Amino acid sequence: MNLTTSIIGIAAYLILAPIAGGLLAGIDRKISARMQGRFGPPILQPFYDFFKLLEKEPITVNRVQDFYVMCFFIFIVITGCLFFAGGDLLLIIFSLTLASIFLVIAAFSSNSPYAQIGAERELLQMMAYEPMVLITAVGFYILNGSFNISDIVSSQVMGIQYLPGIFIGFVYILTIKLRKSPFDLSMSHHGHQELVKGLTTEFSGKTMAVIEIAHWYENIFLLGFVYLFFANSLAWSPVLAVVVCLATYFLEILIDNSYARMKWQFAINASWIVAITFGFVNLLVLYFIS
Amino acid sequence: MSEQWKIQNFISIEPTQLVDTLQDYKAEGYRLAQVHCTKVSEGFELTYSLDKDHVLTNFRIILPEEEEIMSITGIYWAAFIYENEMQDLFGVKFKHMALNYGGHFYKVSQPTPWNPKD
Amino acid sequence: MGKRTIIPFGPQHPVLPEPVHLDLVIEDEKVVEAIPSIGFIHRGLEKLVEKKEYTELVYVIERICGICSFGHGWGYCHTVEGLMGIEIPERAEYLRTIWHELSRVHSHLLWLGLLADGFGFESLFMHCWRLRERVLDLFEKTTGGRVIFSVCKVGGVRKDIDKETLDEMVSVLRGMEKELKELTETFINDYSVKNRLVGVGYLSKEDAIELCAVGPMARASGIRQDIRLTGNGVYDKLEFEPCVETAGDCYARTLVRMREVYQSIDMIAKAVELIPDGEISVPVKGNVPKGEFMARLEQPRGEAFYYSKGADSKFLERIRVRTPTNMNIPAMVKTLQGCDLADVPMLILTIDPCISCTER
Amino acid sequence: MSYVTKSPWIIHYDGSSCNGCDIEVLACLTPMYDVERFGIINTGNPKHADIFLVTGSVNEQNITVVKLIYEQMPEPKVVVAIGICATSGGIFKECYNIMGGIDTVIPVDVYVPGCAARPEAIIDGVVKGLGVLAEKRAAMDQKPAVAAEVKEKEEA
Amino acid sequence: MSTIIFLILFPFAVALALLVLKTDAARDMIVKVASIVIAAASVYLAVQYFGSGGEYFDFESETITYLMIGIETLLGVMIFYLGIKYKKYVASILAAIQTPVMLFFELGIGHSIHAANNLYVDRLSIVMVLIIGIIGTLICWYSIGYMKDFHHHHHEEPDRRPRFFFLLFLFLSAMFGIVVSNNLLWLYFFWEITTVCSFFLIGFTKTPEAIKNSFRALVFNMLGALGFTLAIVILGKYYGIMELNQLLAMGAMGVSVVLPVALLAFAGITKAAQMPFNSWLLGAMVAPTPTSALLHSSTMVKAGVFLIVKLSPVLGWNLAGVMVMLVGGITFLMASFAAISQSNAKRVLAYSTVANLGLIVACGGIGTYAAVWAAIMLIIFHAVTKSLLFLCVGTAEHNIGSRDIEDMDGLFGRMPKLATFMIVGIAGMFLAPFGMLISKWAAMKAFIDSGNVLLVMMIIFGSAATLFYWTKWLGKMVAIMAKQENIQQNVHKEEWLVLTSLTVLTVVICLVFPVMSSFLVVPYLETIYSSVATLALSSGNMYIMSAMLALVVLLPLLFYGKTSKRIVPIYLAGANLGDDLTFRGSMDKEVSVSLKNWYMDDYFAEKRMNLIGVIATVVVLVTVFSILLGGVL
Amino acid sequence: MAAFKLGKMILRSLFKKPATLMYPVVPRVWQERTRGHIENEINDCIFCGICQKKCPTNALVVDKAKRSWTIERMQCIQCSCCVEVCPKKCLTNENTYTTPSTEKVVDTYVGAAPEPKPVPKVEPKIEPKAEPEVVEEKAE
Repeated sequence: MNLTTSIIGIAAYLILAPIAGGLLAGIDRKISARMQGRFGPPILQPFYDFFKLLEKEPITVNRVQDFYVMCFFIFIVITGCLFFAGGDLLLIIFSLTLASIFLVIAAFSSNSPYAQIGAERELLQMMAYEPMVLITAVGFYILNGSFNISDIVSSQVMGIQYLPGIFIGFVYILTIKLRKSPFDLSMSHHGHQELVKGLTTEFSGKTMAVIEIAHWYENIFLLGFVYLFFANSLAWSPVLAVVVCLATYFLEILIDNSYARMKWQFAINASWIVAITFGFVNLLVLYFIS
Repeated sequence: MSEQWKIQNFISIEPTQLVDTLQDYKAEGYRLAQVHCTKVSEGFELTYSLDKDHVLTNFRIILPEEEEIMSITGIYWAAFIYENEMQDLFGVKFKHMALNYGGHFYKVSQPTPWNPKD
Repeated sequence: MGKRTIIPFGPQHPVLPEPVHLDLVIEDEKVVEAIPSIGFIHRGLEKLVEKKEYTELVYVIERICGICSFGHGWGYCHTVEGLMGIEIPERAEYLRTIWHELSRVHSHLLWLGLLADGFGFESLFMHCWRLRERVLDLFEKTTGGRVIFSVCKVGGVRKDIDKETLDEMVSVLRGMEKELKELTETFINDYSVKNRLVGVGYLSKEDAIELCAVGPMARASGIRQDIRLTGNGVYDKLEFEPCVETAGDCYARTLVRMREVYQSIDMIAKAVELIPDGEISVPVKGNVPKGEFMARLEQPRGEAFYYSKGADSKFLERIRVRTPTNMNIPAMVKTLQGCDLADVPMLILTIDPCISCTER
Repeated sequence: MSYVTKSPWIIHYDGSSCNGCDIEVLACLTPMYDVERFGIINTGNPKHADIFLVTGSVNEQNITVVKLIYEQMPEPKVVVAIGICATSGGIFKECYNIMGGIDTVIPVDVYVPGCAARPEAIIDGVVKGLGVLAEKRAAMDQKPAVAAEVKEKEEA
Repeated sequence: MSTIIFLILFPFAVALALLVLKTDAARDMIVKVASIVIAAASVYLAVQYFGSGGEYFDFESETITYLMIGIETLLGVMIFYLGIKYKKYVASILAAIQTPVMLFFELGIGHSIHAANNLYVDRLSIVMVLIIGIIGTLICWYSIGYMKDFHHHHHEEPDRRPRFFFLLFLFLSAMFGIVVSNNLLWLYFFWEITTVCSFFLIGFTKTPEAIKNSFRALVFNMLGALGFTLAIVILGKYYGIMELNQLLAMGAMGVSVVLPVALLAFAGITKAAQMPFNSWLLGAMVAPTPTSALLHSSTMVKAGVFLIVKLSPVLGWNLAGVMVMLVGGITFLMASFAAISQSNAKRVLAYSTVANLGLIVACGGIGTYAAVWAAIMLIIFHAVTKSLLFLCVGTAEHNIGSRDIEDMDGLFGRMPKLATFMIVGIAGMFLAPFGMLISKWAAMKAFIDSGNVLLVMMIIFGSAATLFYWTKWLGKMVAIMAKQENIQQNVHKEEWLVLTSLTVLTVVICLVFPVMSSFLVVPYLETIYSSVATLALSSGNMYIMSAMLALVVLLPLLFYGKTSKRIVPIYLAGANLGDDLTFRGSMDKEVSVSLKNWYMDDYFAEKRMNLIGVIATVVVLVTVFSILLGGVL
Repeated sequence: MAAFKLGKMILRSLFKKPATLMYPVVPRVWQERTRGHIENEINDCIFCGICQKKCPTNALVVDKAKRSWTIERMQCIQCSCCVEVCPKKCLTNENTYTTPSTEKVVDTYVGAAPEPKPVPKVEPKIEPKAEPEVVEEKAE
């Protein structure tokens, strides 16, 4: 991928991701509501929420948390930009980690009980999903000989053919990243949970709006990962990949609605077991055949 | 079986007998059903109800207002709720409570509203 | 203290529909110590005996709690009727029993929903409450209220239910059963639900006896204890066997309550078959004589306790209501120790706490 | 039109009520009434909430709690008192531990009558609250100037 | 060559002087001057040999040989005696075996082998000299103030500062010796001195625990030294060589040198505190903090990994290499897990050190171009960042009275400057634009390329654990607590100076690492690897990283702590009492909010992790050595 | 593994019409017995005051002299106690509830002077602001 396409990718991501992410969130809420036998909110509800949050009175619990949240947002966007510019997969993962850590730190900085426990749980979740994300990158690298996304999407092979285990593993941990039940431990989009709002307990107004929009950016970028599994040099593969992304998202909604929230022990056990059984075994097989 | 609910038996005992009696009954398999207090002219009228096989046995104690009574939390720990409640609302004094909220069980606008002191 | 985190849990907390407070001392997420504090709802309504006549008092007693409202009204009327020596008509007894069992269905469905919400299973919560609305519609149709019925009065009931409505009631409940099966199937067999319930908050039979647990809490620990067995209302004609489980954990408590929903539906159907025609109330006049009377009732949450003391006047001298939650709080405190923070909502919920009952 | 009215997030606190109104508030969230249609989410966290639904009256112990929750909510905010207990103390008005309706502690914007208040009434009440919310939001735009003036005066 | 000799002898001379001097002023003066001189000399050495990339020197003298033999024998006797005195007979036995063997060999076969070049300098040596010369002296400088406080805190004990500084400088001297010795006997000699220095410094406080731990360190290091001895004997007897470069050359020519290499690597493993020997480093944390910083994180343990990195060309896919990479990998994984369950800051740092050394060892074991690049980078970044962290903890300990992370509540309010330094240090250990992560990234890529899936999994899972324990500490640092009193004015000037320079160094080194890479590390690698592989980080990525770092540094400067928002109390479930620190608890009591981190003892209990690691590594070591010895016998 | 136990119901619900009543758009149909608010056929009222005496919440004020019957809407618990005790049966419990309001609604019904017939129809006396609400409700 040359510079022009990179710049187009970045620009498209910067502009379209929040719109797509917000819409996705709206559709998510609508579908969830329907699954629960309810009518549900308007599709544009997430945007209303976002603008509402911007209108609220600015309050904060200390002078620094906004800064950390801002950093979270900036690095999430940078991560997404690197991704859509066709950058290095490992760099992207590290950048994502950095961003997530800023969010955790923002919660820690408030020194408030529920935010703190939320932060601990978020950390635990990061520990749970990080291996699988890295394994995904390794899988692509072994397959394509490059960490560069531009090389991966233009390669001859379709990732899913050789990485089915890794794909399953990734979708599994995607549940954590998208904050869906059974793994919505650290913060939930629903009100009723033992941690009040977990991580985001102390954020409100504009700060919360920044977090929301960062999540939209993040979600789109995460679906980009799913896209990678199906994209190759064939012309029709992007279409298939997008369809699969949407199907995956639907699956996540379905999972969200048909599971109880699990405890952290389960989260870490399950994620690591999946990482080892699906991820590791897939990697072994890859080494074996390549 | 059917008419058990109509049985109303109240047995009067002395405050000093309470702990021994309850201990004996507990050994026989009675559970504590409830404790309550009524303010009467002689002081407090305490009722301890025990249940076994769906039959209630009520022990009635008349406690002069200034006297202390032995807590039964040593026998039935669950009684701490009743005793703290009576302590807060009536001003009944208990000795050796296993879990004493020290008057902060219910925060009420006036002390011992059931037995106003003025 | 080292690695201990101390956090306030409540009074305002999203998993607590009603305010209680716990000082939770946790290590990682393990609860080491939990000291409860209540009193956020204490109103002191028993003291209203001095201000309300015994016939009006029933409206106060009904509002001790909005979920077990009917039972409270019944229990209170029971004691006054006992004091005054009133025999109420049989049809009234039947109607009371039917409403009471219907309350149980509504209360248990409500609880199942809240439990599902407690472990973050939103859709299950929604579907439980969706079904519950049908029961509420029945209440609205028969009593005119959704949660507070105001149908019980000293001497009988205030409203009759005609034959068609009774039949409709049974058919609605039977219709519900099918969808209910799917929900209970989820509670019983779903992996994630079981993961959150099985083995959590274990209360042994010995502990349950020691801590004087009542109602579903006791029955889930293997104690055959159900005040309906004493034959109040028309329960002796309905032939039932209390639902008893032996596991003593949250899962068992869920099972007990779920089975009771079906059982209550059966009991209502049977009562509808047996209900005789006749008056629904007897006139009550005059003062309440001197004396005292104790009555008990199996509320959805367990054994509730009513006591009235008459003083030969329109005003009673003392009433006393001891609600099931009161007796289950010690068990809750006990089970809280050593559980996970994520289990705390579960444990608070499995005693099906009704704080406004407890504190009156 | 302000977005506040399109996404009112609520927080519910149970004063010393009988549970009747509480479960009706909860029922509003469930399929039959589904207030999420109006963008309402039950947040459970005062810092995220726009509308404060209080059921039950104020007693000695929860008076500070109600005050705190109200104070922790960012502007613009609206208080809806649900049920007659929250409005005036209701049937418990004469109890020794009841201080009265919510308006004895914090300003109430909308009263929802009923014992227990029906879900429909609660929805009506919240919708009415939205109007107040919009007004308050509009007032906020003028406020900073006022606030600055006050500050100057204080300093002077 | 004279610079080298100077670097070895000058610290030694200073050490002797410090042993004699008893006054504070004189000591301070000498330490400061000596530090500057040593740092300057090491920089001079770097400049001197930078262009040529190093050379070998045949500095030879019978006297020195005999002197060394004499000192070694003395040390052996002393250890034997101390072992008897403190009833640690294992140490005595080891000394009793090792010293005679060495003596016999050196006077016998060893004497007949002529070592052409006893000393050398190459770019790896330069890197190490710079680390020792700069980080080492900074730590010595820091010790001035620290030891005053330490003495103040432990005033019931006699003032042993002369001895402390003596050991510190003696150690520096020995360390320089290690990195420039080509003659294995010389290397062995300096190796032994570091062991003994470490032994005395761990037992510095002379508490029963300190003595126990010092002997543990001694025994484990002597086990390694025994391996070293055997390697020397085997090399001398069967290969007839005594020089490191010859050993490597033989390996490159295809001569099987697996057994001696494995033995040398074993020595390196013990010194680098790899499992199963990691417990000595944990025990060493009883020593005063500068000791921990200097010996047990940035330099002495680096001698172990230095040896392994040095040997890496002959490691790789042979038994010795597999042993090294597995031991390193397992150690990395298990030590990272174990760190999660620790709340004592020094122990967390210790486990992190063990883990990072494990990573370096694993890289060395793989022995490919990219892996060694990562290993060297790790050594550099780790030395700087870890010493910063250790010193920060030391300062915190003296000012808040605890080294427990949980007691660092609100440190940001109490000691903002120190907390900031610590945040930089912690971030430097695992976050994206900082050096450690860059090296880890490279290491990971090297692992993948080498085709060792197991090792890849270890680094992946280990990194996840690393993330957890660092971030929770970081969280403690950034937490803003209400009403904290600033107490940082009590800190010594020297400490601030050192901490500031280390912090700056941490950041600067990350900014200039591409330069370091291309001018120092890559040329070194080109001398040992004929083929030049592509590096993990393309230049584009390096630029992105640098840009990210700039962003991370600039953003706080621009926006940190600036807000016009109304500041409100935190959420305490409606039970606030108004000061953010207490809430109305049960029974109407005032309860303080206490927020502690997670330790997950059920999962990552230190004991269990150690046990698993020790068993796994022992199995690896025993298997490899039985195969090797079986092949020989 | 027993997973997706609720899956069937969820998927079915997804494609079925939601259970939501769409309340403000679709008006609620009340049951006959629904207890909404108390209405007084003021012309039949004899202002005996029994309802006031029996009302558990003291929401009623009857003034015989002014021939007014006042109800504090936000104090009434719809228990129908007054309806039951009313000797003239002029009180009824209508099935629509009092609409929420920004103020506490008090409705006063004033009976016409006793003698001259025919008596005018319901004439809710104006309590500022609250009045239109009452009228609106009746219109429904």
